[in-house]
This record gives sequence, C-alpha cells and structure tokens, in this order.
Amino acid sequence: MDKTIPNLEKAISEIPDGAQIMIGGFGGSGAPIELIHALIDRFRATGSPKNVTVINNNAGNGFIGIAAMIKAGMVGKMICSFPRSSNAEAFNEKYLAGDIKLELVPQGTLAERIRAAGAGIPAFYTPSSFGTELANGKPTEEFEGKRYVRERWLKADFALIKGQEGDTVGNLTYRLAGRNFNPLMAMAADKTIAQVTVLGAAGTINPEQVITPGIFVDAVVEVSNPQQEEVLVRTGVVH
Amino acid sequence: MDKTIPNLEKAISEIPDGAQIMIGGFGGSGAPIELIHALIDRFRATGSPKNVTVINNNAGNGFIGIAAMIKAGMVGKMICSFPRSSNAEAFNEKYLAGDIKLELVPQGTLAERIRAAGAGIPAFYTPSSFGTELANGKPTEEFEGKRYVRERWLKADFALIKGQEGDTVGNLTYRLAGRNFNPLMAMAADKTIAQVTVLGAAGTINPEQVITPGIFVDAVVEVSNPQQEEVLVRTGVVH
Amino acid sequence: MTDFNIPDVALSNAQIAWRAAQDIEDGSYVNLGIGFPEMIAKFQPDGRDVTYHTENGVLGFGKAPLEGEEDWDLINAGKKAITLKPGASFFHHADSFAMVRGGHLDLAVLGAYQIAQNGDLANWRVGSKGVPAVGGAMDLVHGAKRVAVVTDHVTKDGKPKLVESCTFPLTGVGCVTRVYTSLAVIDIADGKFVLKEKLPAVTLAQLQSVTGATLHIDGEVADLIVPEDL
Amino acid sequence: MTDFNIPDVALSNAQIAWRAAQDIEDGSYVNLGIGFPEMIAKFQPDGRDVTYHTENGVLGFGKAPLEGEEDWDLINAGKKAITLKPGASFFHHADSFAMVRGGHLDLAVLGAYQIAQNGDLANWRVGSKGVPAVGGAMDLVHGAKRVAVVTDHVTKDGKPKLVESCTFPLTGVGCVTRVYTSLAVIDIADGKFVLKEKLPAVTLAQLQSVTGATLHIDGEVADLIVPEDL
Repeated sequence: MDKTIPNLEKAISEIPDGAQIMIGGFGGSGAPIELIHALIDRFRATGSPKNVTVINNNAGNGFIGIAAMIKAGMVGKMICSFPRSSNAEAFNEKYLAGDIKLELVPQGTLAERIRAAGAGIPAFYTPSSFGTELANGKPTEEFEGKRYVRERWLKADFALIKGQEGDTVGNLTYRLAGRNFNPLMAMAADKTIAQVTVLGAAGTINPEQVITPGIFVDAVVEVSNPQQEEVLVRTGVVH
Repeated sequence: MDKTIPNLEKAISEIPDGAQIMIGGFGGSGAPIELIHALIDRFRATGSPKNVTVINNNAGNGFIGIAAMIKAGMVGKMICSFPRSSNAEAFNEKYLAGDIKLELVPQGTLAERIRAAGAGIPAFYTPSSFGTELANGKPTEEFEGKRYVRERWLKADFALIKGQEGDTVGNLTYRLAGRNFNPLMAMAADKTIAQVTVLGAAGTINPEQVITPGIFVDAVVEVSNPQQEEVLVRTGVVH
Repeated sequence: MTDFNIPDVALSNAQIAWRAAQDIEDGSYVNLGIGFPEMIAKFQPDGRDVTYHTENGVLGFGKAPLEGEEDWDLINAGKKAITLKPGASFFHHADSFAMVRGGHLDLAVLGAYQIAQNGDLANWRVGSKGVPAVGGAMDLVHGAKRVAVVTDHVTKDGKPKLVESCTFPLTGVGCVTRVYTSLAVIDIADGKFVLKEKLPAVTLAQLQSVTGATLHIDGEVADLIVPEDL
Repeated sequence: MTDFNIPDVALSNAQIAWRAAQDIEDGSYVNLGIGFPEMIAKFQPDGRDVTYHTENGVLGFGKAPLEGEEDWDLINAGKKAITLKPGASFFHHADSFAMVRGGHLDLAVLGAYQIAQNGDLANWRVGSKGVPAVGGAMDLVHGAKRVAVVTDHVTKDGKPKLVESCTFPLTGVGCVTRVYTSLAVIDIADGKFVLKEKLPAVTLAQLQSVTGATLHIDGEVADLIVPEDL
C-alpha cells in the first residue's frame, strides 16, 4: 500500500472545480506551500480547479499560499476564524468587493467541527459563541445550568497538509507548532494529500511517535526543502 | 510546578468515599496496578475510600487490580463496556447478587464521552447504539438521513493512569498499546494521578513526542518496575 | 423443519473465514471482531496488502508472537498478544474509534446471533440474564464502509440465524450488507436477503427451509466452493 | 462628562499589564490574548512558575527569540516567534481548545471594546463594516477558571468601556469576572461592577462619571498603586 506520489503536479491533479479543500497551517507555520502553489499553477494553466472553498484558520497573507490562490481568482469561499490581518489584502479586496464568500467560525469550534467530521460525530455542543451573532440560527441547549450552541461537523473533499517525517503508508509527524490543524484535517477529508520533508520506508517512524496514522492519509509527496510561509511573506515573494 | 509525589500512599491519599474514579488500561495492558493496589491497601487499613464508582473498559480480571478492588468491597458501581470475561468472577458474583451497579456503555461511546468531558463538550451525537436498548431514554436526531443518539460527557473526580516516561511537570508518554484510555482519562478528571516507569526532569521528553501534556496531570509518582497486569492474572497472583 | 442434515454439508468456521477472506481488498483497512472473525486474517490471499485495526489503539499489527515471546502491553481487542508490521502506529481510544465511526475502515467483520433481512444485527447478548457486555460491537457496525458477518447458518439447535426481524437485543440497525454462512453467501439490499452463492450440495429449497426470511435471487447464484482441507 | 482629565492620571498599558500580572498565581496555566494582554508575561512576578498556553498548540513557551534567531514554525497565536521552556509540549488544535474549553486553564486575559456589568464581553468587532475576524476569543471566554480583561477605562474619544449592556457585537455572555483598567480594578459579581481598587488621584465620583454603569462598593476599596517607571 505505497501511497507515495512522485511529484506535486500529480498529487493535486484530481481536485475538481468546486471542491471543498482543507489546507493545514496556522499563520506562517505548517502550511503546505508547495502543494498550494502546484494547485495554483494548474489553475493558471488549465482554468481548473475554479470556485473552490478553502478551509483554513486564516485567509492568506502576502502574495503566496492561500493569498495567491485568492488573488488568482480560484477561491469562491473561505471558511476560517481570522481572515483579517495586516497583509491579507488579497482576501480583503475580494471580500469588500463582494467577490468571495466568508463563513466565520470561532477557532476552537473550527477545530472541533473538523475533528468531529473525522470522528463520525455529526454534531456537538459547545459554549463558544453562545449569545453572539455567530450563533444566530443555531440550536441551543442547556446542560447543568450552562447554555451551549449545537455545531455540525465540517468535512472536505480534499485536505492538503504538511508533515515533517512521512512514510510510504502515510504515517506522519509534524515540526514544532506546524502541527496545528494538519492532523485534524487529515481525518476529515475524503482524500488527504500530504507533503513531507523527509519520506521514509514504512516503519521508519517509531509507532509510538506517529502523530497521524496512515489510515488518514491517501497520498504522500516528498518536498525535501519546503519553503517557510512566514519567510516568503516577510520577504515579499510573489507566486 | 513540580508535580512529583514521593510515594504511592501519598498519591492516592485524597480520594474520598463515593469518588468517581477513572482507571486507565485495557485488558491486561496500561493499567496503573500499583496505584490501584495502594488504594486497596488504604481501604483495607482505614475503610476508605468506600462505595467508589470505577470507570474502565473492563471490570477486572483475576484477583488483582480492579477485580481486587471489587472483591475488597470498595466499589459501588462500574461504568464499562465489557465486564464479562473468562476470569471476571469478582465482578460477576457481586453483579449477579445485586451488590454492584453497572452502567454499560459501548466502547467507542465510552471513549468519546470521556474525551468530551476533557474537551468541554457537554453532549454529542453518535450513531453507536441507535435503535438498541442501550439508547433507551436518550434523545435521538437525524442528520443527513442517518439517525444518531445524543450522549453526555463523562467526568470523574480522579483519574489513575499509567505512563511510560513522565517528567516533573506531568508530561507523559505511553508504552505500546498501554496507551488506550489513559490520555483521555487524564483530560477528564478533576485530579489526575499518574504512575510512570521513568521519571525525568522537565524537558526530558521531546516536546513533539509528548502524548499527554502536563496541564492534564496533577500528580506524578515513579514506579520503576511496574507489574504487568496480564502476567499477574495468568499466574494467579492475589492482591 | 429441514429435509437435509446440515452438519453433513455445512462449512467449518475455517472454511467460512476463508471465503470471507477472499473478499478483503488489496490496500484495505480492516477490523476483525473478537473470536471467530479474527480467524479471517489467516486466510488473507497472497499478494494483498491489508492493514488490520484493533479497537484498543493499534493499526498495522501482524501475527501472534511465539509462545513465551509475548509482550502483554502489545495486545489486540481480544486481549491476545500481537506483533507489529512495519508502518504500525499507536493511538488512544478516542482516535481509534474516530477511525471506526468516521468511516475510515473499509471493512468490519463480526459474528452474529441473528441477522435480519433489513440488515439489523444482534450479536451482543441473547437475553436479559447474566452479565451483559458490549465492547466495541455497537461502534464497529457503524462507520466501516462495509460491514459483514461470518456465522453458522443456523443455531446449535437448528434455528435460523437469518430472520425477518431479530428477537435478540440489537447491536445495530440496518448495518450488515453481506453474510458469510456455513451454507451460503447472502447480500442484504433494500431490506431483502439476496442469495449470491450457495453450496452446490444444497438446493435452493433446502436453503430456504433453514432461513427465517425469504431468500431473493437477483442474477446468478454462484457455487460456494472453498478448500476442503481447512 | 468628566470633571477631570483622564490622560493626566490614567495608567499606561504597561502599568495595567503590570497590575494584572500581580494576580497570576504560582503554578498556574495561563492564556494571554493577542496584543495588549501578551504584555502581561513581561511583568510576571519573580518566583512564580507560570505555564503559558497558546491556541495554535504550544504549552510552556518562553520569551521571544533574538531577532534573526526566529524559527517561524515556532510561533504563538499572534504569529510572533517564541521559544520553548523545559517541559514544553506540542499538540493539535483540537487538543489545544480542549485545554481551553475543558476548564484546564486557570486564567485567560483578553482585551475589550466593552464590558457589561453582567460580565458580557465585546472584543471582536465594533460594527458590521470591514472584514470580521474572531480567532479564539469566543472559545477563550469559556472554560478558563478565571477570565479577566485589561483595557483603558474609556475609549479614545472618552466614552465608557464599562457599560450597562454592550452595544457592540458580543464575544461571550457573562464570562468576565475581573477588569483591570487604566483607572481601577473592578470585579464582576451577581450582575454588578464591584470596585476593588482605584487610583488614589481619582475620586469615586470622578470614576463613576466615566463608567457606564453603577460602581458598587463591597468592602474596602484599595489604592491602585503601580510602578511609575514602566
């Protein structure tokens, strides 16, 4: 069951127009920049995939990664907790012009909705957002005198994630705080595509130290010197 | 913030009568046998803690661990998924005599209820047990054409767990399949007491390889040559 | 009730397990229930790469260790000692059942007391007496892409295990899609038993006579042929 | 509205942060909101062992690294580079918010646009214009054993930030229990603002005149005294 894909182009080749895509990372850490850029390159060359929905904590920064996806015009909707930031012009411009939709989700609820999708839990109750406009229209319930909002799972067609070590059967580890949403998204997508910095044979990761078991990963592609998002943003790199 | 406790007696000294206690382990792996036996010794010496509720996947085997707790007469109720087994006489006898209560919970629901307690999720929906007698009296709901049962979180006053490596601030790893319910129970109890085979200074566990972060652990006691439950059961050891 | 002697023709458990094993796909993730279903792994066809999951938090385990070489911290949900294959991983119980409930397993195979024609399964207790125990069965019947059952076709005293509706307490509702019995292979679709294979030695009428609900035919009924020396 | 010039007496952000830091208990787990609240860590009193949590999956982080020594895979929720202290750990976002929502943090300190006398907090947007962003604030206001706010006492144009009920969109309902302002320390209990400390230079009447709801007195009102050279 070798899940290795030889190159980035092939790894993202099956993502269709209108796909709902989870993309790992938080701020400048843990984003699969090379997978994202391969997807943008495909869109520029073929016009597809267009009108995708992207799920990430943020809405991209600078001129690379998710910001470049938005700038390229391939994103119809963002589902995220924190689209606003000092260098998120790509999203801001489209949003204020009404050219991109936004579903704003509290960060912990976003994480739990993704985890719920991966765990087969269609709905759960959380105190977060109770009594706020983000709970409008959602069922509420009281448990032991405290009030909660019912939230639904959040699934995706594809997840693009970034691991540190990977093996051929899809087991993954993550580097430092680059872990963030990546292990959750791996669970919640129909098809999970991981770029890894170091790819080894099955068994090269100590079974006790696997963070994402291979069952959650469908494709692994090695990118041995990945770009660091924050560095790209700070140096003004444009993709 | 040194959470080290010098010995087993002190570690379990605050558990009161009537406490709800989660105990890690599954079958013969991952159970904190020394903590359990210290608690039994205290009960035998002082009559306390009595009438405790124990949460574990099983209801004890042989004449040690949870089976010995039951035999000693300190357990009023078991919450578990699989109390029946070939050498679970301690529970069987009391249960059939009506001397111990049982709340039977499907294994995945048990795990998820404990995780929910640790995560501040008071209730969630699961397909498990829908349409069965174990769902009697529970709310049900349909999502996308499939029917689900609503389950509540499951909390405890104390958790007794077993780690492999631990450090003074409570970070833990686990040995092989001894992990099982231990990390979940650590999250779900007001006070979590861990016995560890190897205790080190803060920082001795690689931060990327910590399985249970120290925030979930209140007390750590080193038991450097722990007994293995399955071996005790197979050799007929009596505590 | 029967005009033939079932024990004369019925498959052994090993033969039922062998037949079930033929349907395990290459590259699949599989959970085999405690007891009889565990036997299926022994008959996994050569050349198929299958990853076995066990509820207590192990993915990618292999054969039992030699006696005396057990590490009792390395067990499966049946509390039997196991070994690891390269690429194995450990995880806690909530993640383990996320794999089950979240639709990540391709196949779960369980035992049964009764299976109803609508796919209901009863396999955890036969009445209200004794000590009940459910384990992971109520979770395993949900989430796996395919839920199959291996079972004798009738009970020890000759009563049908495939029934119109279960009389024993249910494990899950409408969850089973294929049943491998000692006499036949039967799919469950649209609330009906659909006969796919039967032993050549058993007539359709005979098979129907030991089945508690109507057996439907939809397309060819193949011969159920298994190795004799199992 | 005021008979005194607030800027003449008001504490700086650093002084407010210093005061808030005095209440952080030894051995506690603390989350400091992005921006102004982050400053509190600088003033943590000597001898107190505090573990800081950040939403993006790090427990036990320390000071910012020297410029040029940043590793941008090691950041906090404010996207600033951090370092690790011995005993640190990494975990994914669901576990991180389990710590938040599950009551495992002892204290969360946030900024505020408005705080109501019933403990309602508004701190994520001031209207319906522009790009909204909520981040982890709606989670942080729930679960931590104590939720406190650091804020100027009034807005830049002199309007009260402590109000009878919030007019800006809410972050959470009845969640704040203590407010550290540029003029006072105020507890929230039973739907009331209870004044605990005020600057010696400000009279009760003056303080009330810049507060949007009644300040109650319950026991002694201490002098709010902070280092001048911050």
